[in-house]
Parts: sequence; C-alpha cells; structure tokens
Amino acid sequence: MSDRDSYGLGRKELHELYRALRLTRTAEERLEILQKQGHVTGGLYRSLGQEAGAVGAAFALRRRDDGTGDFLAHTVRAAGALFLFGGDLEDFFRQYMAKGSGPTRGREANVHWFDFQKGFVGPVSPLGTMIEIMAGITLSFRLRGEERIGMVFYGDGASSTGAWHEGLNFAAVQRCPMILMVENNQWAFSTPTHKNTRVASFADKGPGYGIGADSVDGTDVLEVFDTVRRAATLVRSGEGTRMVELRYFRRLGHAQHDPQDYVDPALIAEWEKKDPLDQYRRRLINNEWATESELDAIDSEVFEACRVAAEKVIDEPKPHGPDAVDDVYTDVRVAYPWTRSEAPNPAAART
Amino acid sequence: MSDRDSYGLGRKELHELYRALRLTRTAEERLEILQKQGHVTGGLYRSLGQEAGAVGAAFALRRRDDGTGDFLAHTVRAAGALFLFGGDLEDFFRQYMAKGSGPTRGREANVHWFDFQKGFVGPVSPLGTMIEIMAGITLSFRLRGEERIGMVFYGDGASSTGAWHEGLNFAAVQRCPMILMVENNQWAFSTPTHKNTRVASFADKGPGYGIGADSVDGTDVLEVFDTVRRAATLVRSGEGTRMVELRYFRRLGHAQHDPQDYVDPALIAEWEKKDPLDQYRRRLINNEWATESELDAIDSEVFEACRVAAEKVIDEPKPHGPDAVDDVYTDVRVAYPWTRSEAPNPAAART
Amino acid sequence: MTTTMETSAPEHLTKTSRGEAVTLLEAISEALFEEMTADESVFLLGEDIGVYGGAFKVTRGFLEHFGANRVIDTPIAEGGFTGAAAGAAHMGLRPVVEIQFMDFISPAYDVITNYIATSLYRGAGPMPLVIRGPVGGGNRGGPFHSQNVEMAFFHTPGLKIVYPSTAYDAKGLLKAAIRDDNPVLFEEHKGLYRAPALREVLPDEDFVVPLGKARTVREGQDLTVVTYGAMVHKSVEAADILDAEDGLSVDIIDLRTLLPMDDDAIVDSVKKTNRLLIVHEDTRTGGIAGEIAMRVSEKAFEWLDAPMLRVTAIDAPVPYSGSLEDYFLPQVDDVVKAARYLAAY
Amino acid sequence: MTTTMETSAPEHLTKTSRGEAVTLLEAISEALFEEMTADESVFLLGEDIGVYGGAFKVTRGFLEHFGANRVIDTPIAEGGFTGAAAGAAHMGLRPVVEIQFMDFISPAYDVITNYIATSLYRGAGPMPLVIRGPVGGGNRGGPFHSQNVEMAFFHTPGLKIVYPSTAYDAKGLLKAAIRDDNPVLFEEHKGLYRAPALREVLPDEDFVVPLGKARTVREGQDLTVVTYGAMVHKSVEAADILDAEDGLSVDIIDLRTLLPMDDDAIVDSVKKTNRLLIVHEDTRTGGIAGEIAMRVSEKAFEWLDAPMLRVTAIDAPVPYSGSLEDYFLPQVDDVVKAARYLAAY
Ligand SMILES: Cc1ncc(C[n+]2csc(CCOP(=O)(O)OP(=O)(O)O)c2C)c(N)n1
Ligand SMILES: Cc1ncc(C[n+]2csc(CCOP(=O)(O)OP(=O)(O)O)c2C)c(N)n1
Ligand SMILES: [Mg+2]
Ligand SMILES: [Mg+2]
Repeated sequence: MSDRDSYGLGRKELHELYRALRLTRTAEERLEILQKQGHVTGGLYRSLGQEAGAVGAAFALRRRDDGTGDFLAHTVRAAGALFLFGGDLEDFFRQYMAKGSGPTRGREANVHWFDFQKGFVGPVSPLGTMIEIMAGITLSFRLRGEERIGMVFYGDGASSTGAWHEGLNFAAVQRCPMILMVENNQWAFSTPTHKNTRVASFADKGPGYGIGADSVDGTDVLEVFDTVRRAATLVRSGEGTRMVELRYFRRLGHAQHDPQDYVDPALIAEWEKKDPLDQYRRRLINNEWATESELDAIDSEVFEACRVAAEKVIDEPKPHGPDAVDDVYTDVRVAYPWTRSEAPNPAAART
Repeated sequence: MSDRDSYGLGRKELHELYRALRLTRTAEERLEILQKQGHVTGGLYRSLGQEAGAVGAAFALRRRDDGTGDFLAHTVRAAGALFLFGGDLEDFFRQYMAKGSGPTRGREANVHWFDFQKGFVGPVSPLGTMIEIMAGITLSFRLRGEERIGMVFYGDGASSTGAWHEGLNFAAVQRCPMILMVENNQWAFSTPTHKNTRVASFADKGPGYGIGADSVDGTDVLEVFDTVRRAATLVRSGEGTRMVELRYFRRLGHAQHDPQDYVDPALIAEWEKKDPLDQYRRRLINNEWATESELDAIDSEVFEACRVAAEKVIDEPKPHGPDAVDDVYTDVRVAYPWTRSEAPNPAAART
Repeated sequence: MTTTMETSAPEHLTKTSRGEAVTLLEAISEALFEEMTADESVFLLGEDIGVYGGAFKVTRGFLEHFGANRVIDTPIAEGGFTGAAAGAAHMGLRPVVEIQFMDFISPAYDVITNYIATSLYRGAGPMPLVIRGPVGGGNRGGPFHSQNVEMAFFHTPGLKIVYPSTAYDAKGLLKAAIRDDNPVLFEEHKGLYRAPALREVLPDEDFVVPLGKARTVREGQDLTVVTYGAMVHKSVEAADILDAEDGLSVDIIDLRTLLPMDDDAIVDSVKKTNRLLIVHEDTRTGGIAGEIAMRVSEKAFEWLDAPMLRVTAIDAPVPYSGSLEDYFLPQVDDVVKAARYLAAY
Repeated sequence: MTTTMETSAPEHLTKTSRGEAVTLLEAISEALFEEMTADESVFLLGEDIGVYGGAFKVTRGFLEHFGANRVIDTPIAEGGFTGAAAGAAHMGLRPVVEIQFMDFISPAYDVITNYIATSLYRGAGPMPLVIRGPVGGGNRGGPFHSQNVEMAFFHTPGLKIVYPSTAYDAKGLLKAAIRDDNPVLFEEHKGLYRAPALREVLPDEDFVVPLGKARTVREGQDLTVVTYGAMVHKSVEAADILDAEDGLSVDIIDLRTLLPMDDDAIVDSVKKTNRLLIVHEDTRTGGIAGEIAMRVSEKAFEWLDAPMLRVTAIDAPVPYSGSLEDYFLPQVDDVVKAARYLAAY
C-alpha cells in the first residue's frame, strides 16, 4: 500500500483517527500525573506504541449508541477503542480513581466497565475469558439474525490460556461473527512471546481453527484500519470468526511499577522510531491531509479535555463503604456485618 | 507405500503386531460377554475399527519394564497400546469388574490405571487433562537429560478442551519430547467432528503450535507404525513435541448403551470393509509373512488367554468397603463414619 | 429468536397436560420445554443435547421442535460454552447450559466464579443463566461421574444453587431458575431421574417454586433433619424406621435452594425440636453442614439441647466399586443411628 | 537434575545465615532456596519467575543461581503448567508451582481437584507438589487480585492447605510442604509479605513446622479466637484492646494448616474458655468458620457457654475502591465488638 493511500477516508475521518490516537496517549499521560499525585488506585498500564492498533481496528466497526451497533471487548491497552466506542473520558478517570460516581461505582478498576447500548464490554483480569464472552455476544447476533459483529482484544500471552482456545474454537465452529485482535506487543509481563508460543506469527494460529487470519503492522493506523475493515466485511457477510494480529512493541514496562530492565534498550529505541502518532502525523502532513496547525489544535483540545476531565473527577466522592453489600444479587440483599451496623446481635436468647 | 513393504519388520514382529490387534479385539469381545453376564461395573467402550492406531503407535516406542522406557498415556479406546506396554490382561478384567485385586483396588474404572515402571499412566475422565500430565512427564525426561519420550492419546472431541490447548502449548514451547495421538474416529459421543472443530484434518493444528504434524490412515497398522516411528525419531532427537492424527471411524456406539442411531449405517458398512484386523491379516497372508494356520493359532491362543483370565478374575473378591477410607493422604487417615464403626460417639460429655 | 418451529409438542413432553404422572427427569424436560415455548429468549447449549437429546435424554425431541438455533450442540468445552452463554445473557438471551455430568463443570469453574457470579456487582447488569446437569453417586460411576458440586460453588456470592428432590420441585424450581435474573446452578441427582417412587402427577398449569425457600417434608417434634437432594428420601426412610421402632417424630427440612439458604426454615424447626442432624450426600469436610451449623449457632444456640451432628459421605474421591461406594455414601442406617443418638442425648 | 549451577548463594537469600532479620517474603524465598539446594528434584514453574524473579520477587536471583531447567518461566496457562507439574511429580520430581496471584488458580481448578488431589487414591502413588502464591485483600487490588482461595479447595480430600502468618511459620511450613508427599496449596498473604512488624531473626538451621498443627498465639481464659493468615495479627490487635480496656484474656489459635485441620487445638481451647469466635478474611457464607463450628459442636458442644460466632468479609466480590474494601474486610473493631458480645453473654 502506498503511503499516499488514504483508504477512501476523507479529511474529517483522517483527523478523527488522529484525535483518537492523541486522546489515548494524552489520557494515559494524564493518568501518570494523577498517579504521581496519589489519585490513582491500583496499577497503571500504558499502551505507548500500541495506540494505532486499538484505534484503527475500532474505527473499522459500526459504532452506535442505541444497542444496534457492533460490539467491542477491549483491554487495558486498547483504551483508544473504548473511546471510539463512546467510552466517556470522565468515566475513564473515575474508574482509575475508584470513584463512586464511575460506571462500576468503585467496584472495579480502570477500563473494566460496560455499556451495552454503546456496545462495549470491559475485561475481567483472568486472561482469555473475554474470548468466551464475546463468542456468546456474537452468537446472539447470529441467532437473532442481526448484522452486528464483535471484536475482542487480548495480548500475545493470553493466547496461551485454555479460555482463549475454548472460546475461539467454539466461535469458529459456531460461525460467530467475531474478530479476534491479538495485541502482539512481544511481551507478556516479563515473558517474551516465544515463551508463550512457538509460532513466529499469530496468523499461523488461524488455520488450526479453520478460520482466516491476517497480520498487520500495528503501528500504522491506516493499515490496521484497512485490514480490519476487510476482515469485518467477511465476518459480517457470514464467514464467521477471523483473527488479526497487531504487530508492535510494548515500549514501557508491563505496568508503571515495572522498570522492564529485562528489555534491551536498543530495541525500545528502535521501536520509538516507529511511534504510531509520529508516523501518522508525518503522513497527514506529507500528504497534505492536515496542516500542522490543525493537528496542533487537536493536540491542545485533547490536552485540555483530559486536564479538565481529570480535575473535575479528582474531587468527586469515594464510594460509600456500606454500598459494598449492594448488587450481589438482583433480588437478595447480603447481610451487613452485625458488628458494624446497629442491627441486632445475631444470637437471640431462648424465651 | 507399497502393500508389500514391511517397514523393516521381521516375521516375529509382524506376528506380534497381529497378536496385539487380535488381543484388543478379543479382550473387548470378552468384556461384552462379561457385561451380559452382569460382571462388568460401569460403561463399556469398544475400539472396534480403531485397534490399529493404538497398536501401531505403541509398537513404535521403546517399551521397558524397569522405568527407563518410553511413556504412554492411553485412552479407553487404546487398550492395544496398554497391552503392548505390559498392561496385564487379568488386571484389565479386574479393573472392568471393579475387583479389590486390581491395580486401583476398585477405586477406578477400566483402563484408568498406572504402572510407572512399565511406563504408562491411565486417563482420568475429564478430557484433555492427560495432555498436561504427559507434558510434565516428558518435561521431566528433558530436564533430566533422559532419552525417553512420551505418547498421549485423546479423541477428536477432546481437542476442544482448554486443557488440551494449555498442555500442548506448554509442551511445544518447552520442547517436551511428546507425541500427541489424536484418535479421530469422527465422533465425540453423538457429536460429529465438524461440530468440535472447523478444520478438515487435525494435522492442520500443528502449525498453530509451531510443531510438526502427520496424518495417517488409522486402520493400517504398518502405516501407523511407520509414521509414528519416524515421528518418534524426530521427537527423541530434540525436535520436541509432534502430533499424529489417526483417521478412522467409531463403528460402535460411544459406549455399549448407545445404539448410535444418529450414524448412517451405510457409513458403518463402508468402514467395516476397512477393518484393521481383516486388512492386516490379508496382507500377512498375501505377502506370505504368515500362514493361515499361524494366524489361526494366534487367534485361538488369544481367545483362550482372554477366556481363562476373565474366568479367573470373576471369582476374585470385591473390595472391602471400609478400605474406602484408605489412601486419601499418604500420612493422614480420614475418619471412619462413627455411625458405622464401633468408634466412640463424637460428642463427649462435659466433665 | 427467529427460528422457532411451529410443530406441535412431542408426546413425551406433554404428559402433565394429559394428566399422566412424570418422573423427575420428565418434570425437568417439561420445565425446559414450557419455558422455551413461553419465552423465545430461552435457548439451550451443551454437549450431545441435540440429535442425541442429552446423555440422560432430558432434551429428547427438543432439536426437532425448536431447531438448531435454540438447541446447540457444543464442542467439549465447558468453560467455553458457559462463557459464551454468559455473553449471550448480556445480550438479553436466557441461556440454559447442560453440563453432561456435573463433574465436568470444573473447566468452567473460572468463568462461573470470576465472571458470571460477579457480573452484576461489576456493573454489567443481570445475568440470567442456568447451568444444569446430573450429579450424585450410587450409580457406580467412579470418581468422575458421581460428584456433587455444590460446595465448589457455595462460597460464590452472586450465584444461586438449587437442588430439587421431587418432580414437582424440579419443575417449579427450574422454571423459577430460568426466570431468575441471577445465575443459577441447578443440580439434578441422577439417581432420582427415573426413580419410580418419585413419579408424580403435576398440576396442569404454569407454576413455579420460589428460589430460596425450603420445604418441610414432614413435621416432627423430636429432632430436625436438614437435608436436600437424594438424601431427602433416605432421611424419610430413616424417619419411618424411627417412627415405627422408636416412636420418634422427625422434622425433615428439604433445603431445595442451597444458596441463598433459607435460614428461617432451619431455625424455626430447631427452635421446635432442639436437636439438629444435617444429612448430605457430599463429602464431609467443608460440606454444607458446616454453614448450617454456624448459622444455627448464631441464630438459635440457646435452643440447642444436643450437639449438632451430621451424616455425610466420607472424605475421599467417590470410589468406583459398589462395595466401596456403598461404604462411602451416607446410608439410611447412618441417619437412624445418628438420630437415635441425638434423641437419647 | 543435571543443571544445578555451582555459584554461591546470592546475598539477599542468606540473611538468616548472617543473623539478619527477614520478612515473611524473604522467609519464603529462603525456604525455596534451601530446599532447592538440598534436593535436586525440587524445581520451580510459574509465570515471570525467572528473569523477573516473580511478580512479588520471591524468586529473585533463582534463575541465575539454579539455571533455566530448575526455574521455568511458563506460558500463561495455570491449568497447563500445574498439570505438567503433576506429571513431573509422577516421575519423582518435586515441583513448586507459583501462581502469580492466587485468584488465577481457577483455570487449574479442574486439574487440582480432579487429578492431583485424587492421584494417590486412584493408585498413582504420591504426588509431591506445592502450589504457592499470594492471596488476600487490603491492597486495593479489586475482585481479581485480592481473593483468598482456601474455600475453593477446602472441600477437596487429598489436598493439604497451608496459610502461614509469620516469617518463622512461612519458612518452616513451606519446607515441610515441599517435603510432603501430598499436594499442598500454600497461601501467602501479600499484605504480610513485607510487613515490617513481621521481620524476624530466624534460627540458622534447617527447621520445619509440621503440617496439620495449629499454634497458640497467646494464652487466654475468657474466649477462644480461631483464625489464620493476616487475621492473626488483627486478632492480636483486638486482644490487646480487649485486655487493656476490658480486662479480657483471649486464647488465639492460628490454624496454620487449614486442611487437615488441627481439631485438638481448637477443641482444647474451647474446653478451656467455653466461648468461640472464628475470624477469617475470606467471605462469610461457606467460609471455613462453618467447618470449625461443626467440629466444635461435634466434639465440645457441652463446653460451649455461648453461641459460636464469626467475623468475616461480607458476601461479595472484593471491591476495588479503598472505602468499599475497608467495609468489605473484617476489621479489628469487628473482632473487638464480637468478642465483647461473647464475653458478656
Ligand atoms: C489467567 C491469568 N493468569 C495470570 C494473569 C496475570 N497477568 C496479568 S497481565 C499478564 C501478562 C499479559 O500479557 P499479554 O497477554 O501479552 O498482554 P499485555 O500485557 O502484553 O498487553 C499476566 C501474566 C492473569 N491476568 N490471568
Ligand atoms: C471435560 C469433559 N467433558 C465431558 C466429558 C463427557 N464425555 C466423555 S467421552 C465424551 C466424548 C469424547 O469424544 P472423543 O474425544 O472424540 O473420544 P472418543 O469417545 O470418540 O474416543 C464426552 C463428551 C468428559 N469426559 N470430559
Ligand atoms: Mg503482550
Ligand atoms: Mg472421537
């Protein structure tokens, strides 16, 4: 594909892609600031260098907010996809700050949240599970004859799990309209990909399930977009399940606490040259799809949006402790600890 | 391969193969008789039409009885492999009759038994588990620098399990010297293979794990033997894990209780023509590797051996009920029910 | 869904409407059939449930009647298809998963405990999902075809666990479970499936048995037996003996729903009889008896005139041979002996 | 195995021999290091345990010292590598598996309960296998990095479960677990790993703490508290308050091994104090308190002068936010309040 190919996208869409990349980067940078200030609960997982994978892929799907669009199961390294599917920036910060006002009301962390109208289902930590869940979501599309498809992200390491296999194989056999997006960032925590699989390319895993598979440079947002758009067309037209490998590199540690001294710095430097934002920005300028000042304006707008959203959320209240007993069941209330409330003591006297 | 090729096997070995095939068939037929007489506990799973897979494969390994040979994890449809690895015919009947004198002392069923000196580990029912176990057994061979390899059987349906994937992928990455033998008999209970996987050949699953895979006509004992022998050489010489698909057909129901009315009788009739025993017998005669009377003699010898072994075992005692509390731990005895033994009542009076 | 076929109901699934008695298994089939007929969002997933009608034939005739979109034969992947069911439940369907033998639920342990049971709490909304299948021993099935699985999941907030002992309850509880917006684990004792003594003419109407409510099987004054599943019937046998031979009257509580547990029913009975025996088929240590004893201690300690005791299986895998399994399982005599001890205390 | 490297022990793993105090985490590292040094058949499997030294750095320096054949970085497949460990144990090796966070043991639930724990019973001989990893809440880890997993496995005959609360016990119990011929689940509370208060100078000799024996943390007359893990320390805090403010003396039993349970220690204490409070960090329903209450009812009912009560987490997934988690977890005040109630009963 030539560097001049815009894959049929107009200026507006090309800018939208840029904004989504920038938003991912800047929102995460804001999180780092918040974390240093002590506002973030739990770990912070950056997607530096991987932004184009999530953004390009999500951009290729039908995004609606009325429960009729395509469906996303993102990961913590695919915040860009979450934003494109309508995930609210303030909610993003609320989640990281464990606010009671957030979508999970402080029960769950970071991108682990849901909006079935907008069409996204947040992850759980046990790796591989979301393949099974998305298999079922897309099964329901097929059973009901809806034209919707689903997309599930996961890391190279997650492909070693039994859940990944069971979910994928089920989906393949059942022709579930789902695209598996493997974020091959060459590391699973400290473990290099070759210790999680003996294959050189994750696309080699497709034929073992009888499904089509592509592999794409995950730093090139337009290339990703185009690959996934074609995959989505096939999936939507009844082919069933497909896979796309995103090839890139995790340029920061597994999480903020990981100095990744097990990674050769030369490699990181090399991948820095392939930074998805820099790359795409150059391309926009070189092809005259955008001007420097247009892009600078997007940068500032996004920076402000993140700053303002974060500031606003900081002051929102923590969850109320006793709410911890809510929503275990839809219809049964679990007990307050009698040692905490003014409830009567459990043991009654014989009368 | 020409029908005249004996793959370097001499008369004695060719006869040994025939005997192993016949033994599998006749021992299972004897089980049917025993079952009709009410002596068999639990289900009875025939391998009719699949005998050559287990026999040919096991024959290609190094079988020893001193704990230095290759290792087998068989299935209930691979009794032939169990016999070749030294599994005792009487023990086979003891297991099916749940005798206290059997290797599991009545705790476990049929071929679910063990002999680590002879080199076999019996299955558990949860499908896929044995891939993980054999990965670890063969890992220990690699870690200790032993020249041994392992072979694990499982059905086409079992390949859908997460355990299968996790065990196989672990083995592939760790270069465990293990051969996975998929018994593709085209059914998993009533479920046809295409509902368990979307691939046409299980050999297509090898590349997804970065390992070599073969597929072979599982009704042809010599073909199986030759394929597995070559695979074993590669595995033993450090290539790590490999796969072999055995292609055949389950000609009887899943178990004795299954009339398999979901199977087209014409298909069964077709596969009957490819009966592994008939085929091999013809080949032995046609190539003058054996005479009719030699083979008849083997048939009678095996028939007698089965009859005598079964008769002997019938009269052996059932396990003693209270032995049910033994061997839960190596060093801690679980309690006898106080309502059964003469043990003191549990509640003591305050003094 | 768009694919329901408009054929008339198969004869073996309409016994109740023809006034015929049904077995516990048939009651379960009827419950599934009626709920699927009434609600298009109910569909089935499991191994061999389609053309074969399930290992125990619970769904015989369903594929033909409802079509392949509502009766889905799955690959052998309990985790995968239970997880997929959860995904479908997110989208408003009401999946009913069959585990061929409940022993094989263990590959789904992760998705059930971590994903499904926590779904509402994590903010993902209701999770209307039933996981059902045969459990229990006595059939010479050995360690992997005989397990009771309640205690693998009893410690899982967010999940409900149901274990019926009669045809009426099985039908009514399963219907309630399917209509429930929480995930429900539904255990069916295979020894009760076709037990002739449990054949029963059921009301020819749409009824449910509410989850979370125990049933008093018989009233008595001398001793409370709390039990469920197949042990209900062994306890009744024991109570008959105790009545006839000892003149003792036993209050028998069938829990029916194990989680959440009907404390009131247990506590009320203990306050009446002042003696508690818990009987469960599952193994001893970490069995449900402990939770019951704890709750009774918390709520009715003063009423106890004797130690709370239990009759259970022994702490071992389920052995295969009949002689071992009979020793392993709790028997009527054990209940009788323990009850006598308590009554005399 | 053939690959042990003859380098000298890294400094951070020999604090005890230099008379320095160690944290609970360091005690665990030392136990592993010493057992691997003493017995070539001991080896390690787990995620990121090699070059990274494990998510909590328990095995830092091990890869360099023992080599890649004895410190194996695995794919993310808890079932797969735990099953592989079982296979290696069949062959006479003594694997020690690390689960990165014990919450992720659930994919191994099947192989642990069905294969590993039943192995001896099924005739396959001993199964010397340790599965260890961090558990417990209080660290704002949310529902999947905070669980206690004992009750997922407590109902599994054939398995042992260990949960230390001090550096001394952690080292001695882990060494005993590695030498045990039965599979052992070994839970390490991450809140105790580096707790300064738990730093301790350990004996510079090869010692073990036998499995199956509880420890009396402090002697008292008025009330028995049975507990384990992090709750030992909260119970001690509570006991200090009760002593200072109420003049109550509390007998505190640290179970150390949960399965098999040391009934005698519990029963002896209850016979002395006549009052029992059970404190566990794990959620309430189906928690270990039930089994303890049941056993005390069976063995010491007559000695009870008050209801047996429990202080536990609430029945919910572990919530993420600090305010929710603090409410969710049992706190010192809960122990104090319950103890006062019992003492006054
Ligand atoms: C079943 C399971 N085991 C272990 C973990 C702990 N864990 C969290 S992230 C991670 C590494 C994941 O690597 P990968 O899938 O490649 O995703 P990446 O972080 O590179 O995006 C591990 C081991 C987990 N979450 N789930
Ligand atoms: C995890 C698990 N789920 C379900 C079963 C029940 N089951 C026993 S055999 C069988 C079919 C197996 O088919 P396949 O693997 O092809 O082996 P075959 O019987 O054809 O030799 C099933 C579903 C099981 N044993 N384990
Ligand atoms: Mg990765
Ligand atoms: Mg098969």
